[in-house]
Amino acid sequence: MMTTAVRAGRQPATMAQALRRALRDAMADDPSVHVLGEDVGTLGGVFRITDGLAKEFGDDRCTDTPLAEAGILGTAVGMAMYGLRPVVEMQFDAFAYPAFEQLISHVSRMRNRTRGAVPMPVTVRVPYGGGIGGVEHHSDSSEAYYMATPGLHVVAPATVADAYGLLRAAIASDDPVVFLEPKRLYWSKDQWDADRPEQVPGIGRAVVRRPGSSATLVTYGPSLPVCMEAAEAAVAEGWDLEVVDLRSLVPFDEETVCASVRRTGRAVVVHESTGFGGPGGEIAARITERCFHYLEAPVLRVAGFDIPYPPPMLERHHLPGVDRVLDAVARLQWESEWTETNPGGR
Amino acid sequence: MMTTAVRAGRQPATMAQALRRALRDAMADDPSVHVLGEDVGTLGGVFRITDGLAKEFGDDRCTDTPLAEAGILGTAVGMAMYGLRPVVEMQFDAFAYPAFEQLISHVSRMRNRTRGAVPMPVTVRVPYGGGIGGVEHHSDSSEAYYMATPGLHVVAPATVADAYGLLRAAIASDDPVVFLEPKRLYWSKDQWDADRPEQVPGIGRAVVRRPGSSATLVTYGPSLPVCMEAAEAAVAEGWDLEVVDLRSLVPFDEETVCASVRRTGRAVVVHESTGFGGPGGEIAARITERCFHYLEAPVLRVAGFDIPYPPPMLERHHLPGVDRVLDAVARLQWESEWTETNPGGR
Amino acid sequence: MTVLEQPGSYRPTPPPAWRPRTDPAPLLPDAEPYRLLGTEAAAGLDPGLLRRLYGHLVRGRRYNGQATALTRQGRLAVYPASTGQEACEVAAALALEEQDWLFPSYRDTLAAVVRGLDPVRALTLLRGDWHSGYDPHEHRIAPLCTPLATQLPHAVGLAHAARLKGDDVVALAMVGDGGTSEGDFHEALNFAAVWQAPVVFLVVNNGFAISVPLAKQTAAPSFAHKAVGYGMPGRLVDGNDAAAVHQVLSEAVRHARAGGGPALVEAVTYRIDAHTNADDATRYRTDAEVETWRAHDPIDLLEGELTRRGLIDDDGIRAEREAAERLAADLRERMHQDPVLDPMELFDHVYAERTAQLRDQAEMLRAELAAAGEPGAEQEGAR
Amino acid sequence: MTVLEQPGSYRPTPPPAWRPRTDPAPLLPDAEPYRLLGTEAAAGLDPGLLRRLYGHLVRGRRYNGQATALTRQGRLAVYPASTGQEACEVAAALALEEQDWLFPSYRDTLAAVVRGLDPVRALTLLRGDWHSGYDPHEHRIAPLCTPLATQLPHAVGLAHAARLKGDDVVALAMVGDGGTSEGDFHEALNFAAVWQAPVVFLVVNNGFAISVPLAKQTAAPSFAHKAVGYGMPGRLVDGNDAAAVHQVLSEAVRHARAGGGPALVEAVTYRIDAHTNADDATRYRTDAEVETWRAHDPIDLLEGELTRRGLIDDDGIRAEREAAERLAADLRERMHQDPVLDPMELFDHVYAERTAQLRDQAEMLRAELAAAGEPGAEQEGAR
Ligand SMILES: Cc1ncc(C[n+]2csc(CCOP(=O)(O)OP(=O)(O)O)c2C)c(N)n1
Ligand SMILES: Cc1ncc(C[n+]2csc(CCOP(=O)(O)OP(=O)(O)O)c2C)c(N)n1
Ligand SMILES: [Mg+2]
Ligand SMILES: [Mg+2]
Repeated sequence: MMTTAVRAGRQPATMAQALRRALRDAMADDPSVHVLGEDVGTLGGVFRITDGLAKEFGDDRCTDTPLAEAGILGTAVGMAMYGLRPVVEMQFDAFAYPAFEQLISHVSRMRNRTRGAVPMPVTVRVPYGGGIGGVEHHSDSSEAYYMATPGLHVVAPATVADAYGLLRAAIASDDPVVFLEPKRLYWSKDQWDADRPEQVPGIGRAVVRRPGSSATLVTYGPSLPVCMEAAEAAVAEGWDLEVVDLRSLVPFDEETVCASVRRTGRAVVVHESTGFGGPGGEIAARITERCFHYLEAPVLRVAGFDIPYPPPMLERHHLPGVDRVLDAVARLQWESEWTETNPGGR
Repeated sequence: MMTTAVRAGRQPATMAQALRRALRDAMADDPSVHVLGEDVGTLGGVFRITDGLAKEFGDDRCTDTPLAEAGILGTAVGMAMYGLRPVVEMQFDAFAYPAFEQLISHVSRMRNRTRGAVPMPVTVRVPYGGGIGGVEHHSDSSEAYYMATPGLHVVAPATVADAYGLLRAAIASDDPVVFLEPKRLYWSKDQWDADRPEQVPGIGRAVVRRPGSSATLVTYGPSLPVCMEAAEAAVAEGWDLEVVDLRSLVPFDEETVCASVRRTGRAVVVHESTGFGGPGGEIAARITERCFHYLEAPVLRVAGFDIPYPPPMLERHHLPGVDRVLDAVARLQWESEWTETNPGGR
Repeated sequence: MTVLEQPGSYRPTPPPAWRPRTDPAPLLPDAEPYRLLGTEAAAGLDPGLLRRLYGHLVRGRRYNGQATALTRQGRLAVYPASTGQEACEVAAALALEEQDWLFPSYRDTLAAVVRGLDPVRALTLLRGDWHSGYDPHEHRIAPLCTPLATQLPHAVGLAHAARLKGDDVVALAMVGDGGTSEGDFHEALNFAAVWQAPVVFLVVNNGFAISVPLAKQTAAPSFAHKAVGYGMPGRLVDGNDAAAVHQVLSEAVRHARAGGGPALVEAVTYRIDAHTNADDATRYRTDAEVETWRAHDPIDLLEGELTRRGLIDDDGIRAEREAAERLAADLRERMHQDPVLDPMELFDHVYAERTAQLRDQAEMLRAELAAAGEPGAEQEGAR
Repeated sequence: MTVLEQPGSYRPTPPPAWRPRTDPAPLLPDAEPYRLLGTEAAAGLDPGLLRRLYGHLVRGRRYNGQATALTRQGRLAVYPASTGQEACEVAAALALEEQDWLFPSYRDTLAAVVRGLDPVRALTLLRGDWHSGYDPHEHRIAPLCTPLATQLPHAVGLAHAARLKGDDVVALAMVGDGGTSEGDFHEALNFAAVWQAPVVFLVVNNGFAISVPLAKQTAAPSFAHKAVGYGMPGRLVDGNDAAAVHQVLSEAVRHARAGGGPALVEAVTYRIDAHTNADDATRYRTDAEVETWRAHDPIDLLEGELTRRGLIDDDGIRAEREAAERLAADLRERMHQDPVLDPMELFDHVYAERTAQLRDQAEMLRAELAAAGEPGAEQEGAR
């Protein structure tokens, strides 16, 4: 069982291991936590995140369901009504779509509908994003749909420690959480002590991953490593970039983001999801509303193209990479250009 | 039959009448146009938009389907594959959610998947928005979901003439169009000649509904009348507001919007959908990216609250009204405040 | 296409994974809807039960009438009456024990009221006051559900959860003939059967989904015939025969409670009123059809049985009608009081805690209300 | 819960709208899967057909093996083999006429190939080259469908459209045992039955949905028993008996073509390989189980029949195997050629015309490609 592969003390651990450990610990701590989904039992999930849970806690706590996403989420609603804390696995991002009606019309609204009498402590785990060479429907980024649905929390960890801490927080939350797991970070490693997981300050708090002064990169999930790499590469260009990891899209931590942008005066929002109508619009608009007079340049966005996710052989052209981030930073109207492009000034 | 109630010459006509006429004319002109949905036949739809079509064209052209939205849209996909032009009616905005998988995974992607070999000339008519005293699930505004889905066109008429022209254009389009019909404008009237409908310049062109110089209100669908009223009221405050009606969210007419904002230097985006993650984020971010150095103030948004649509008795508090629009305009940092709120200048 | 059973010399082994998983025969419904009233079997029925059913039917009919009247007076945004279908509503509520759960559709306010919910609170949604006017846990009644068939998986999940906890709880979920066409109906029944969850699905087949008649909704011999396809028993019952519906549902509930798994019951009835007050039923059906069903009215059927067996007399009937009038008067009166709504509550239940964004928005609304001198503004400070 | 038929003195009129809509009996499948090979009925089968089926089975098996091998060589992103299920794949393709349509799931490349699609193009999706590698209209094969069961309503819509146009077209749609649990399965069957659309639904029941066995997927006696709940015939067939599957499907196709409406066929088979090359089947099933199914191999069954009846000899068998090797060699060779992809095409098929935004994005990518000296940049000017 891979869970036990994480030994004592700080060791290299993958995000997948941390997620598995979070599920295990949550189930051990609270008998009302139930895992359900397609292939989560015997197989341990196609990404093996639920590996060993059925063995340790039994089929009733970690259940292979029939193959029907609306049914999975819909029954989870009923289980939550009866006081359980269902953790639902959607096998891939795009296969959550059949469950949208249950998600929008019930999971996100049941608390509001019943004036708080029926909360929905449901966690919906969604392996999301691309970069894994997956064929069609296996690489979607659908966070924009979730963000646009009041009543849902939307979380996307980017580090091993956050994967553990945020998943524990999501399961403990009395509100429904869409928990986006960046597929291509599943096997990324960090030094991590499984027995003393770092404290993560709950859902809704962004974090500055790299302090900097020239401009702020605002990002989350699978794009964090890209931004960190870009920030390192930018040093050679003379830019000292700050990187903010949102960690949760809802609640959105305006304070941390705006504090950073007010300091740097420039910002680029980076994500993998399509640009048009994607999460970056909200983020950029919000930063602009709050920080307008601190901005030296418009908040730019680096995102996936406005196209259906491409086939594996072309995905590298679609995914925002270090170069595109640096190109955007270069377009942030640094001193020399400023006067050129805006001759009349303001 | 209400269709014939629209007599020759310019007469007061409702948006509902214009929509019905558009369907009728499209069906008469092109035998491959088929209407399908719940109660669209004998009853003529719960809003009577399809009234008379089954009688005139037969049950096979205007079909009462079983009650299953994914089934309706999914069979429409198959019909389109065989060369028909299905026009699907979703009974209310929220009842389109069961069809999301078909919409996202197939309707929006079939052309791309097949390298253009299988286009999807499907029109999905969605009575949308609130303000009609509807109980839960009858007043949603879900355009953000559609906007975030590449491959779909997203259209929302705000006038009687546009309702006709844009619906004709939607049905004629070889691409799928989500056609958002503002429920509370169904019975709004305009002078309109059913036999000589004004030409509407296809999908993807915004229009300036009211020229002005002080600031631009960017809006669409049910919020257009609100903005027009606000613009009139603003005259008393000494503001001469320009009102841009987007008409389609996808394709987005950047040119018209940005030309206006560059002229006025200030903008407020107004819509009924929730603010956070809603359409306004994209619009505001895009305007800012393109017009930053022309902006005297951040682009502001006036939107529904970030809550599930409220019960009828409270909806007036939720819906963006004239006062909120004017309040936002007032916050656009007019001369006097400018120096106050931004003492250091830039 | 018949199976030819003629073993040859090297007849292949049968596919090893193949075994008929369940015997289909007992899962299939009878060809005709089950009836009790007017049959000799009715003689064995508990008179007390029949009287209770009757009282509820009479009050239920009056309730439907009064609620419809309230829509005309603008006191209700909309009302989907169950007039003519009261036997299903009443029997569904009475078939359950105290600890069980009812999952009603938007048409089933009456079932909720019969189960004990205050009639005024049951109408909260339809009044436009708040989305649901009651705490579902109080009477174990899920919120009246508008998106069709979506309540069915909830019932399955709840019943399954209760079973896992070892609790003695059965869930009964109601859905219309139209609702059976939705994918959620299918998924719910399948989950219930695979999990052997203690759920009873009641299809209230009233012949129409708004304007769409049965023949455009299904080509099946009956909805009850769907059950075999999930591996659960399907039963067909005359939905206007309150005694029969009650008996069939009670048996299904008992069966589920005993660990026998889910069942599907189709009750054949008719919607006497329009879909809602906003609907014009003359567009899609004839008065003559309505009349044939009036001749098979659930109240008349039961009243006939009671009268014939001397279980009720004119006084008894009058007493029930008077009770119904009192209920209606009370409803009328209480519904004429304007509900007091606090607009600031709009921000209170979106999440357990308001987000920063919702706090800002609440502050804006509070300021607007204060400026307009409207209520809501003053309470807000205390939050 | 039996229907008691004891008319009393005032027996209520039956609910007028109630009439058993269809006779359920002929819609129900037999208890055992239908078989032909090894039975005396097989003697009546056309030798030519049996030889054709056999050739396809042998080539199909080799095709599955070769494609799986290509995944190991990094030439295919993933391959869901139909090894062991070839009888279903082959029979589905051969049961259709030229003008008919096939709606395959992601596992059914073989059916598409048997229907005439170039094997390399059939693998385009799985190779990661483009989402679909063929024009569906060319061979009337819908794109291989990944989201489970979503292709079923497409088949219904297409068949319905063709019927409305008066065209002689039947659609055959394939779905797995797991896929039957999805709401789209239910909605598609219901639409097909209500519209009497000429569609044949083939459930390829291979015992598993990835790791999930049948018992966790359904409690039904069989999937074929679902048919009665929609009002269409349900048939159960041994999915490893190519002759039986072909006969049952052909009859269903004929029936649909003649205006008899849709049918549901369940073929009982087994997935010999793992779910895909990426799957580890030892985690959820035993080798012993696989072995029992190997003993019921579709190729062996048909080869036995052919041999026994003297319709093939060792030379004939060798010839088929050689043809299969040639196919494999050709596939191997052509798949080792790198496909030429134009990244600029990413913007070409999102809409009939690029939007302004897509033009900007294309321009950006073109500039990037030009800067990197990558192909794609130069063509763009011409667009
Ligand atoms: C998912 C969904 N689609 C559409 C509707 C709109 N709608 C409300 S009631 C109704 C008809 C329901 O018919 P049926 O299930 O037979 O119930 P009945 O009204 O007869 O009680 C429809 C189409 C809805 N509420 N939910
Ligand atoms: C809607 C949807 N949910 C989940 C998946 C992921 N998935 C791919 S194949 C598969 C199992 C399918 O089993 P079955 O239908 O029996 O077909 P088989 O693989 O056995 O041919 C799953 C869960 C999917 N493709 N689509
Ligand atoms: Mg009904
Ligand atoms: Mg399978």
